[in-house]
Amino acid sequence: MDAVLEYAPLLWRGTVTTVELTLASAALALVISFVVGLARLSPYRAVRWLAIVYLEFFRGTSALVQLFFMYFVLPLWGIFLPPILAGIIACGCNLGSYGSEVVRGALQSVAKQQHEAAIALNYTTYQRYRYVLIPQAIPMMLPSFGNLLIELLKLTAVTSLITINDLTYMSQIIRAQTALTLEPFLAILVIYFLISTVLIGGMKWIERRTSKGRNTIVRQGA
Amino acid sequence: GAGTLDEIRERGYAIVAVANEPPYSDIKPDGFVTGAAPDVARAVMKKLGVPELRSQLVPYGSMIPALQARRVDMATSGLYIKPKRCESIIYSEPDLCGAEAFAVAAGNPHNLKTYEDIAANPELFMTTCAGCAEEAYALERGVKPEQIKVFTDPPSGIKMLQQGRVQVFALSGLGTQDLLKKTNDPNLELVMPVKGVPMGCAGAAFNSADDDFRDMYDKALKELKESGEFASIVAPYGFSAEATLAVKRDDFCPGN
Amino acid sequence: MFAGTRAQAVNADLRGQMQNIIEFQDVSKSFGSLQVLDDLNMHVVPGEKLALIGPSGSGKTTILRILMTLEDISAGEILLDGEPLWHEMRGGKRVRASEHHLRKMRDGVGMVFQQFNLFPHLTATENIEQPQVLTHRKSKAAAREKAAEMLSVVGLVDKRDHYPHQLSGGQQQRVAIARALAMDPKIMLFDEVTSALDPELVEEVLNVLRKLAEETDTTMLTVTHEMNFARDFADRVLFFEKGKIVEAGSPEDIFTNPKEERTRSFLRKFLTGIN
Amino acid sequence: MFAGTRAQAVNADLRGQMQNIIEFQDVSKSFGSLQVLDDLNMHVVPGEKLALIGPSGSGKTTILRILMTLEDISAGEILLDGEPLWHEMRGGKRVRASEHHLRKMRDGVGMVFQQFNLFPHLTATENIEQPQVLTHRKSKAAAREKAAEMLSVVGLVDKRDHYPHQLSGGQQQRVAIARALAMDPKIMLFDEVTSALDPELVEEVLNVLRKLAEETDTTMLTVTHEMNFARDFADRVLFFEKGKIVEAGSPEDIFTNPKEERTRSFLRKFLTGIN
Amino acid sequence: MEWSWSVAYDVMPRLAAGLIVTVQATLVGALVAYVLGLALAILKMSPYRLVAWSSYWSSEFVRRTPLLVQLYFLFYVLPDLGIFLEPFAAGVIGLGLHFSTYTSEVFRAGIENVPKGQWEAARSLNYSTIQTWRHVVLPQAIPPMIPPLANYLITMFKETPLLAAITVVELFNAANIYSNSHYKYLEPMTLVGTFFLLVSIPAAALAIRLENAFRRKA
Ligand SMILES: Nc1ncnc2c1ncn2[C@@H]1O[C@H](COP(=O)(O)OP(=O)(O)OP(=O)(O)O)[C@@H](O)[C@H]1O
Ligand SMILES: Nc1ncnc2c1ncn2[C@@H]1O[C@H](COP(=O)(O)OP(=O)(O)OP(=O)(O)O)[C@@H](O)[C@H]1O
Ligand SMILES: [Mg+2]
Ligand SMILES: [Mg+2]
Repeated sequence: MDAVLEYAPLLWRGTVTTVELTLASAALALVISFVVGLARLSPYRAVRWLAIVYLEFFRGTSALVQLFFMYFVLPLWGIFLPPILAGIIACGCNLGSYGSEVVRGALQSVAKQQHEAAIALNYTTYQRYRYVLIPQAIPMMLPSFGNLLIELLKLTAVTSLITINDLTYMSQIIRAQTALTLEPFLAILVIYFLISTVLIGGMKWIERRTSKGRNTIVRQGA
Repeated sequence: GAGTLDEIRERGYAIVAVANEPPYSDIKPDGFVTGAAPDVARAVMKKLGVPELRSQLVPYGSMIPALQARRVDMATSGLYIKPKRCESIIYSEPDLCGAEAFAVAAGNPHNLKTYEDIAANPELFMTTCAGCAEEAYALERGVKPEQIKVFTDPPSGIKMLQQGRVQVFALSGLGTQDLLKKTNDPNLELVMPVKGVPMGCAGAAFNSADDDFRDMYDKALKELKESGEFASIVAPYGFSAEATLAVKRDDFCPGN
Repeated sequence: MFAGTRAQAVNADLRGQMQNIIEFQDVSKSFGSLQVLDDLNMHVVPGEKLALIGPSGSGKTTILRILMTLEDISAGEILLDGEPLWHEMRGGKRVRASEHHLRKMRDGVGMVFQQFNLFPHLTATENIEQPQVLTHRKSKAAAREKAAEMLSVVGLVDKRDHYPHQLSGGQQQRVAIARALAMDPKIMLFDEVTSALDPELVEEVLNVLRKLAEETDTTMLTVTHEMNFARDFADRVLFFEKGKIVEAGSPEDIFTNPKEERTRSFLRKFLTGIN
Repeated sequence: MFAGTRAQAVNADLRGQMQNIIEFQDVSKSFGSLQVLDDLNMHVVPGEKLALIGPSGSGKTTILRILMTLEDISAGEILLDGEPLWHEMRGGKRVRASEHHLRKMRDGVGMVFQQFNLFPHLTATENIEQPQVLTHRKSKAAAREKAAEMLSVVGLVDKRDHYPHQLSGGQQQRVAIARALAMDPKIMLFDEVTSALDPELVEEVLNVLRKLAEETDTTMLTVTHEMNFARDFADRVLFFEKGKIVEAGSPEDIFTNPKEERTRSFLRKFLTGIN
Repeated sequence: MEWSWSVAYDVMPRLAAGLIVTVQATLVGALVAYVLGLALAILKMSPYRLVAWSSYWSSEFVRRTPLLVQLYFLFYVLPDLGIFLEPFAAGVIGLGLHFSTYTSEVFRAGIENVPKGQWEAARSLNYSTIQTWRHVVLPQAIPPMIPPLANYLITMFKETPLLAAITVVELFNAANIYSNSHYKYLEPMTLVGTFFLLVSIPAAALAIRLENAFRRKA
């Protein structure tokens, strides 16, 4: 264990990379979730289809394959992504496809009457989503987003295979330098567990914050 | 093209692909990369007016695509000069040479001295890294693809050997030696050199379009070798400077 | 002003002389194979208070939803202030209304739903304020002032910062009424606004509506099953069945002396239930 | 046989001379800090039909659930046929009943629930047949025969192959009764077996119970809010409040001439509601 | 970069062999995930607080840490503790163990959705615990679980490339080995992606139909 402790600075840098990768991909995934989730509800068939193609592509293939494709194949076409960016894009796009289903599901579960009330008040489609539907849907999305965030954290471990110096990769370096196996793996398992537990705590905190003062379960009539 | 070195000079640092394999490369706990190959490269680049190397860890199997995709300016750290590779990339003059080695169970129960010995016994399994020279040596000498289990990193390979999943671990001599020393397992034994394969010589590798850069590098490397500084860099890592000085790139890849 | 409007409205003779604010011309509406409105003709003058009554499924809600553009029509024409609601002229051709046209037409219409449909994530004040800001581009301050005014009309000043779930059903419905009124619609639609309420809460909402009917000159259409209320509220009562008007007339005529047998049998049930 | 049983049961004088089939001795039961049964003493003779009545929360359901071993007791002792239900002797010591002991004791008890609790994945016949096979190790053929017999007792022969969701609530409840009866329990417990039913279905179930009360000598405890039914069904009525028996007596006594003021006030509400 | 059919043709047999391993790993892994998941669900619902608590947290530990690292752990660490697993075995155990933490939630939800009255009815008919599970609870709990369990099967299928890290030559690894020695990436990786889509899209469509079928029944 001492040898591993000696390499604590590497582990620390890996932890930072992993967290950065997770958060950056999460931001990307969030944007994609909303864009694709809303596109699924578009009145235009073509837009809906594009969204479905996106969804099925990223949900239907392995994240690792996507990662390798972005890292090794895209450059052959002149699309050059630095590894960390390829990692962020692959993780973000992959999780974004799952997130878009969460967004769509939550939006669809907002009562139809809320749509109608907004139309009756002459809101534009944009206003309807921006001010009425999305604010009501967000509290419903949060628990699923929390789970997806953990999936994302775990997914970032895969980026070690395209040489991103994340936690998992650092553990491989430590193994090469020290020829230890149990200790580095145990150490990063614990670190991953701690990170995800902190992330879950953070999401729970946000859930509590957003549900404060308002009750999203609409009590309508008797 | 020709401008690569100028770009690097302007930038102030070069991005170098480094493998995770002591003693070719050696990563300090603070993340600083040394080891024989990066140290040579660092000295050469200093001569070329580039004060800093930034290293990126890349497995052997991924170094060539990384060069082709220009993810790195050059690759160092023990990428052997091989004709097949020379089709895709270009090399500097050799910078590190060493014999090949096997790691086997103590007492070498299957009496493995050459790749042919492995090929002769299809029951046996060997492990080496993906896309490594050793894999090519093995296949060229009749080892069946099913006999080769590719490891993700050398310590995993040693683990497989210790656990009996494979009977032989093949890698560069010094790499294997270093690993066995760290593992410190009395049940393992080093076979070095492996007969019937040439001494492996590595060079710094470049994108095929960067021949100007490569030529400048060669010139600086030559100066380094002649000044004796080269020997003083590689010797502490266990490499023999004479062995390296005795060979030329054209011995492996004529016209590369 | 108010007295004049009422008088005009009840006086059927005058009706031809002024512009109808709502005009249904041979309107039909089907859901799949189910015909809900059947060649309906109907006229409403500005300021008129109309009560729509009739058995369940007769198409009353559908009429309001069509006026609110929540459903389109299958055939016929509807004019609001003389302008077609569901069609427009483009390049000399009569085409189905675009969203742009509908938005323009919707501006003069407000609706209160059976299920209130307040926005649960906004307080009472915000519920009234937001639509003014978003659709009428009012300043936040002006919208807030109007919201306060409307809350006092419906008697809920003290609940202004409550969220819907913190309000009783009757209070929620009054906020919904205030929200619709704050948009200054020329036409207000009320669809069984009390039927989702517990019996003791019904009166507080109906009283607000009675007061509105007295005090404003907005045209109002209300679907209701509360006959006593319809009598107080309406200038004219329309009795529907199977998507057609069976009988229309002043509350006095309809409730005390209906001409049609069908009306009489329908009202018998209700009137005995109420008194 | 039947006449004798009834006669014994109503005749309070005889009670001391025969073995009680159920005996509650100072039974208390608490849920957390809430005391639901309070030092309860109660005796039931074999074949007796008992109706348990009382306000909501008085502990009636809890008594049945304890007898069915769905809840344990906090203090006191319950004897079934003289044998402790919730305790047993092991190595000369009195210990809390083991699952083994409970299984043995449960064998003589059957229960019908308010929510029927039929097994939804089994047909009516299978619902009745399976418990006989599983707990009484009967042959499938014998169990099926008994099932047919029971279905005819409750008048549902023609529904034998229907799944619960294909049956009305009243029919489901009758199957549940048949299922419990098929196990030949010595004691049957009925907990508001009609309160989940629509009013028109209530009578069909109560009639089945009336018939059973007449025709079998099984001991029956029924919790009910149907006072007319309690009067027809019971040999003895127990009126509970707050986990205690306030008054006990023949239906005649309780329903026509209750001694306690509390009983009178409770029954006033019901009796006016029924007639 | 030009697509080369000869490369595609060359790599195809290896990919086909890899696909077989992928499918085998998925199916065996799923079996492990289902069996282990059910056991875990029952443990998590245990009346014994310590059992419930420790099974919950160990399952959370597995769920919150990456499968890749768990695979390394199973493959390289366990032998030191005397547990020696073949790559394929380590792979399917890793997959199964990891996904059992998900399937256990499906099982738990399915079991908790069986109304309490059903347990009580079984007790009132004097069923033993095993009979209650076997004849009352599971027959009702299992059908609604099938669609989510089928979805996890698809997810596991997509996770199999991780087994490459422990030397299982499944579809992805087959392509990767080829790429590393031939320096061709376009064709093998594109083909692997295509293979995945070819299997997972129809499978997903099937799962949706399954879901609808069960929803209609309910
Ligand atoms: N979206 C729809 N799709 C299909 N049928 C519909 C739809 N909306 C309404 N209907 C049908 O149209 C008929 C008229 O409905 P409408 O709601 O207008 O009746 P109503 O007079 O308001 O009745 P109620 O007094 O019950 O509210 C009913 O038979 C109804 O089932
Ligand atoms: N599992 C439980 N946990 C906590 N409290 C309980 C539980 N079961 C019953 N109680 C409480 O015990 C009291 C008695 O309940 P019980 O169901 O026996 O009343 P009851 O006489 O059957 O009433 P009702 O006529 O409403 O069915 C009630 O206050 C009830 O809330
Ligand atoms: Mg209606
Ligand atoms: Mg009860």
